[in-house]
Amino acid sequence: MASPLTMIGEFPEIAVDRKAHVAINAATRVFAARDGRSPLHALGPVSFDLRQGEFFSVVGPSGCGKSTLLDLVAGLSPATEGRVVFEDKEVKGEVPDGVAVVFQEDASFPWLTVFDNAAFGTRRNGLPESEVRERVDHALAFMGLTDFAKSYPAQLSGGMRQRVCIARAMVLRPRLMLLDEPFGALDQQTRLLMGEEMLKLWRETGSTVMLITHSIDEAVLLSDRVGIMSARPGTFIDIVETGWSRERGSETAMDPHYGALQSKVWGLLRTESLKAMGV
Amino acid sequence: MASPLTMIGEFPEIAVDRKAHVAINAATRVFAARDGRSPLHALGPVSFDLRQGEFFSVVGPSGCGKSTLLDLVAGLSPATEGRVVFEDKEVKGEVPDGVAVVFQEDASFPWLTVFDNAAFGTRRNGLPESEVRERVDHALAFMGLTDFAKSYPAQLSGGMRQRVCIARAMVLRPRLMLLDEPFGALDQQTRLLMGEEMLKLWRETGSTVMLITHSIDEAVLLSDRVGIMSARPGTFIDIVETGWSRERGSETAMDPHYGALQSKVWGLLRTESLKAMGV
Amino acid sequence: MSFRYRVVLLRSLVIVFSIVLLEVASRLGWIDPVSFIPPSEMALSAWRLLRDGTYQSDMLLTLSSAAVSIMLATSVGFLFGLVLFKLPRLRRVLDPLLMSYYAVPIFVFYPMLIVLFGLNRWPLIVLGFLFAIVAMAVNTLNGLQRVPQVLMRTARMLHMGRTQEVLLITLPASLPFVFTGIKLAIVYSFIAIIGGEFLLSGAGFGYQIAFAYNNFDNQTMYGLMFLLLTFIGVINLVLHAVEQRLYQRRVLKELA
Amino acid sequence: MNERAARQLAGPGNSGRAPLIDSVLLVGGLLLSWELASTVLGIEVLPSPWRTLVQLRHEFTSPDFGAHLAETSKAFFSALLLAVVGGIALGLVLGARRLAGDVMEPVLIALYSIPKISLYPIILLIFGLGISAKIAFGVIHGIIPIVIFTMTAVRNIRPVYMRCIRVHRLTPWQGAWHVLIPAAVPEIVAGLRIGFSLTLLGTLLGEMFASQRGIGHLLMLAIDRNNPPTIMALALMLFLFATAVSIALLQWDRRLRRGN
Amino acid sequence: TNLTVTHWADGMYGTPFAVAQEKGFFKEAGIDVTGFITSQGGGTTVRNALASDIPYGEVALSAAIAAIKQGVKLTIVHGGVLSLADNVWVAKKDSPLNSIMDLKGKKLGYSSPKSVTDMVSTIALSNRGILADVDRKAVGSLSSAYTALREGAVDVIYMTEPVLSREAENIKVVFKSGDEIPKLTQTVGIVRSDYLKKNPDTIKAIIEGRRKGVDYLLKNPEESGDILAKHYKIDPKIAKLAINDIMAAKGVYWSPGRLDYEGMNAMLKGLVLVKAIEEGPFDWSAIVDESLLPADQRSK
Ligand SMILES: Nc1ncnc2c1ncn2[C@@H]1O[C@H](COP(=O)(O)OP(=O)(O)OP(=O)(O)O)[C@@H](O)[C@H]1O
Ligand SMILES: Nc1ncnc2c1ncn2[C@@H]1O[C@H](COP(=O)(O)OP(=O)(O)OP(=O)(O)O)[C@@H](O)[C@H]1O
Ligand SMILES: O=[N+]([O-])[O-]
Ligand SMILES: [Mg+2]
Ligand SMILES: [Mg+2]
Repeated sequence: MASPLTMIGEFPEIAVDRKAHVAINAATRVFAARDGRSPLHALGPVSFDLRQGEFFSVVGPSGCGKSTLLDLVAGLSPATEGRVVFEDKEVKGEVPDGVAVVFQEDASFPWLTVFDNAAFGTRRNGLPESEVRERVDHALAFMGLTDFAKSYPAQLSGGMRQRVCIARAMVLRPRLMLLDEPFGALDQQTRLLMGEEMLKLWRETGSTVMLITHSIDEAVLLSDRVGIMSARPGTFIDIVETGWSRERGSETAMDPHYGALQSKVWGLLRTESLKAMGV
Repeated sequence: MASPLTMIGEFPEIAVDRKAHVAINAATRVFAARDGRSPLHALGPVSFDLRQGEFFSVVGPSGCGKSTLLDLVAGLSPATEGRVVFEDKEVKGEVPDGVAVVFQEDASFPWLTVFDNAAFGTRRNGLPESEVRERVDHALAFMGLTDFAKSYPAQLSGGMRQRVCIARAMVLRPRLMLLDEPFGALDQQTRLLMGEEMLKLWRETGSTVMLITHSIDEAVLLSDRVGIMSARPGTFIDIVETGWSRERGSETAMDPHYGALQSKVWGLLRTESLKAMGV
Repeated sequence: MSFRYRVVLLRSLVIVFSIVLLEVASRLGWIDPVSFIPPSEMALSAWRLLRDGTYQSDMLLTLSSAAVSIMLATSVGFLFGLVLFKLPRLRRVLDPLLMSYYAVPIFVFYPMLIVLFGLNRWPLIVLGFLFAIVAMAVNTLNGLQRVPQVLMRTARMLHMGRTQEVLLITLPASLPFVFTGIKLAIVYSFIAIIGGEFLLSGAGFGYQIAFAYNNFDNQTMYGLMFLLLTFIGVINLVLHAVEQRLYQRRVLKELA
Repeated sequence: MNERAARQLAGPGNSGRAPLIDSVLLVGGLLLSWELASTVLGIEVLPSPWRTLVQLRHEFTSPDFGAHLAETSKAFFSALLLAVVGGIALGLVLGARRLAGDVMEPVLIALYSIPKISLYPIILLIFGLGISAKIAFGVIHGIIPIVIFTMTAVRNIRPVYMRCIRVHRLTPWQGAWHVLIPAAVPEIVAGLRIGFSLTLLGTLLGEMFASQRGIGHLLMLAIDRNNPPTIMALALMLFLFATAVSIALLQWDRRLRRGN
Repeated sequence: TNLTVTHWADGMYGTPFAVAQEKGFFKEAGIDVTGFITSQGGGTTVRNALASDIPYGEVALSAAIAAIKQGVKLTIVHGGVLSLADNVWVAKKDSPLNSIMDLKGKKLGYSSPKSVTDMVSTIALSNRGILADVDRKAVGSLSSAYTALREGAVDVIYMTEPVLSREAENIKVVFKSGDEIPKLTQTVGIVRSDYLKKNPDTIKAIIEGRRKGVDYLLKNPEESGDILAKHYKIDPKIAKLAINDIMAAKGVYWSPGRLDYEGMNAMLKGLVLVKAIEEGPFDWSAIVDESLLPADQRSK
């Protein structure tokens, strides 16, 4: 079902003005009771759209349900209530075609070379080998990994391994990229540089990107919009438009508007983080 | 030797205007050749002073020699050339009295309770038990750990364990605190909250603090001065004065000057980080 | 928490069920009654052996030999582990040997040990020692390798001396792994000593089992086996409990 | 918890490849101390390396050595096959079923710590006196470490790999073949290293007690006839064989870990 | 098929079997014997025998008695070795000991408690009235016993043929068990009872073949030595020496089949003496079947 939802949840001011690529409608996720523990309401209800081709970031305190949200959108776990629609089809039980996911943890396969890692997804799809080779070469070149095509992940640094995973996702030519803190393990400076790669990728492919991150800088610097989540059960407190042009980069950090945006996001997050920490 | 050095290295504009607590004079560190690898020039030459009672942060790309610098200052490893003077005595071969170090890695002792962890350093010093108890109780209260005095580190989160290590350092009543990325493992929001604790501690004790960090926010928000290091072998490219009042906190992040400072530091670091990444 | 209790409960059920199955199978004659006797009779026979004290001296002999060999193996094995830790080059070349070491039945060296140590308990004790020492060394090494470097740096920050550092930091930090070594040393010493008695010697627990087997004395044989299994089981339980305590503080988070 | 269980049985961590020169030095050192020990203790107590090699040659050329070796090989390789296949299968099941694994793990460790040789009479009573008893004895020595390592390997498969399987929409068979098995293999190989040695030990022990054929029987005869050269020659042969396999497995292990 | 013979390759009990196989006596009797199996320890050999294709064996009488006491269904079908001619007690070459009486205050090593060597030494020393004066120690198998002797841990140990002939140069015989205890049955032929019922002819053939072996052996000791050496893989000289030693001793060593109840009862008494079995009546007739023996070998 096409869903040009025009009103979203509690925030009428962030009404959708472009075609929705993914529509999340009053989705919640409750983990069933287990081992004598009571059921856990992890997320929602959340309603929002990912616009066609936008770069959307999600920030929020630890454990607020960000990864849970990503799982719902990816079809990796079902919504307890509500629904998720991707390209007019409801997402249910399996990952839809055209969606790629990069996880927070290093998901490169240590038994495959960088090349074979990147080719992994397409090889399974029965694409002709020449096409695979072409796509992989391009993705590796793009991620600055051409020289390492024959290396194994263990020979690379953490950041390079994440680039391998991004290349693997890229090779699938996804229309929607979901990234769960892909640079969580890196230091701030390296993260920002990796962020620039992401931007380049996004510009080049024109796909929709949803990035989950712990870093406010990263979110503000890279996104068209930043969604700020409350402590668990996570809902969006606000969704902030940055107004950057498509041609942004890490130099944008020197724009004075950057500092202001950062202060705003941090202000919104502060109370939630304190809540989440139980301080 | 008292060292009111008035000129520092390549940067005459950051001449010392207060009494130097630690004076580092043209210090370098070269790691000897080993296992067929050639010798590695990791640091320097570096010359700068830590002023009495200041909060000094060091930022720099990965592997540029920040930890090496801290080791020199702490007396944990010797300078290959040059010298380090702490309170008029040259630092050589051992950690001087009055210096406490908090490491990047979790250094809590898993076999001791939080209380015993905090008391560990003083117990070795032969302080009377009542004095130990008083100091530890105070440090734990200060770090918000009173309720966990009888817990073991395994029962705490990573952030809380780092607080235990800080409490252990605090109990020593050091005149110089050296902190090597104490919050490296935490997410950005939690880091900033922990940073506030550090500020409180610094204000209360009046000791000199040198903080090594990967996070530009943290450095800018917390410090009197931020030293920016080049790629390896690390030297200071610049030392930036923030001009914050002593009563700063994470609200400071909303000060517009904060964004500007951040942009400046990031600008200085950008090329160095790219170099270090080998991109 | 309830999960853990369920696991313990299920485990007990599995064990009890196996014993009951054996009992029923042998009572109903599914297993040849000349070769196998029901567990209840084994227990009864074990009890009689204990009460009559016939094999008391053999048991004491085995126990005392094991005790000596365990003490030797743990202390020397610890030192060996320490040496391996300090000399990474040695460690690298020895790596394949540390595994293949256990493929050769060391019992074959018994005759030479007799010549070396005389015809007494020492050859067996040395067998136990040789079988256990490598396990102890390997686990000591493993433990030492796991002591985080940062704890050593902390020691220096706190102006601790060499001895203080070893006693207050290295040892407690590596203890869970060193303990695993001690545990294996105990197990391996018993395996070698009882095995040696079984194959070669003229006295002790293992010898008496082999002797009973040779004399078609199933009652005694199964009684002795029952005693041995109970004994090893109890040792295991105690070691497991100690180990749990050692680990507990470090893994509470995983268990919670 | 499980990783610990596995590590208890494991050797030292993979500490990298030793340079050739070190290996040469080690072998030289071992030979030298052996030679010295043999001089000190007397050549009739501990034959020298040379004497041992000569004896080994002699053993190899004696007419029925081949038959004994074949018997042991048959028993050992059958046992190894059973221990490996059975151990991996059981380990996979226990690894995949968390509850079953938690229930059985301490039981397995307890079984591991029994002096199994004292139970050999039972094995004989069940399997009779043929080759099957030796095989069974080899299997019960070697299978437990393989089970424990495999179980640990499966449990330690990182959850993110499961998610990868779903993201790439692999069938269960594809998932197992392309992701789960390659992910678990290095740990399993570590288990094989110790499983191999213990299976050999078990088979030989089986032959030493109540058997008429095989290397174990020859060893027992040599013990009974107080024949140190034969003992040393056979022990050396076993040790060299086990070490060669151990080195090969270690190399395989390193290859699988890709310089990790 | 294989036959089970105790101490094949390291005891003299197997000589008739080696000769019979070599000379084709088994084939003549109608049974195809291809080899022999054995194992350490008497009980194990009995179990071996009972588990074989032909559940027959010449085994230690003591082990057969133990098995019967445990309810194992087996039948004794012929006598094996009837004397202790292969069993002697030796000291080091330079030892001052010359006779059993010299053992007073000395140390004697037997294999293990309740074993035949335990029993033989107990009976011999008791007969001489010096049991209390001799310090007896268990020293394990022959090799460790020999080591103990060389190391001086004991003064005298047991030794059996053919090792005795091999080591003749290095040791000195102090006394012979056969001189102290003239009649003691060491081995008998046994069969699993159910098998015996169904296949009496097979067993008859074995007994027949073995008997021919004994007869030939006694007539041709030289050639038999060569045959034994070939089967046991030992030096022919030693094998011949061993056979000659045994033939020189008093009494019958290899029985052509006849059972010697006197020697069997001596064994029974000895086992009670060393507490290997409980005291009590023992009915030979229930477990012995003489019907398979050649007529001239049956007891009257
Ligand atoms: N499979 C599950 N079963 C039960 N509870 C779960 C499960 N997965 C997650 N949770 C809980 O749901 C809550 C939200 O988890 P989630 O992983 O989505 O948080 P997050 O925002 O991604 O946190 P982080 O920033 O630390 O990655 C947490 O309290 C977590 O413990
Ligand atoms: N003991 C040592 N021997 C040889 N080289 C070393 C040693 N310690 C550090 N180095 C090297 O010296 C350089 C500087 O290391 P250092 O740890 O000081 O960097 P850093 O700035 O603290 O890095 P990070 O931000 O990753 O903590 C690195 O290239 C490192 O590999
Ligand atoms: O049980 N073992 O004899 O090794
Ligand atoms: Mg998450
Ligand atoms: Mg560092």
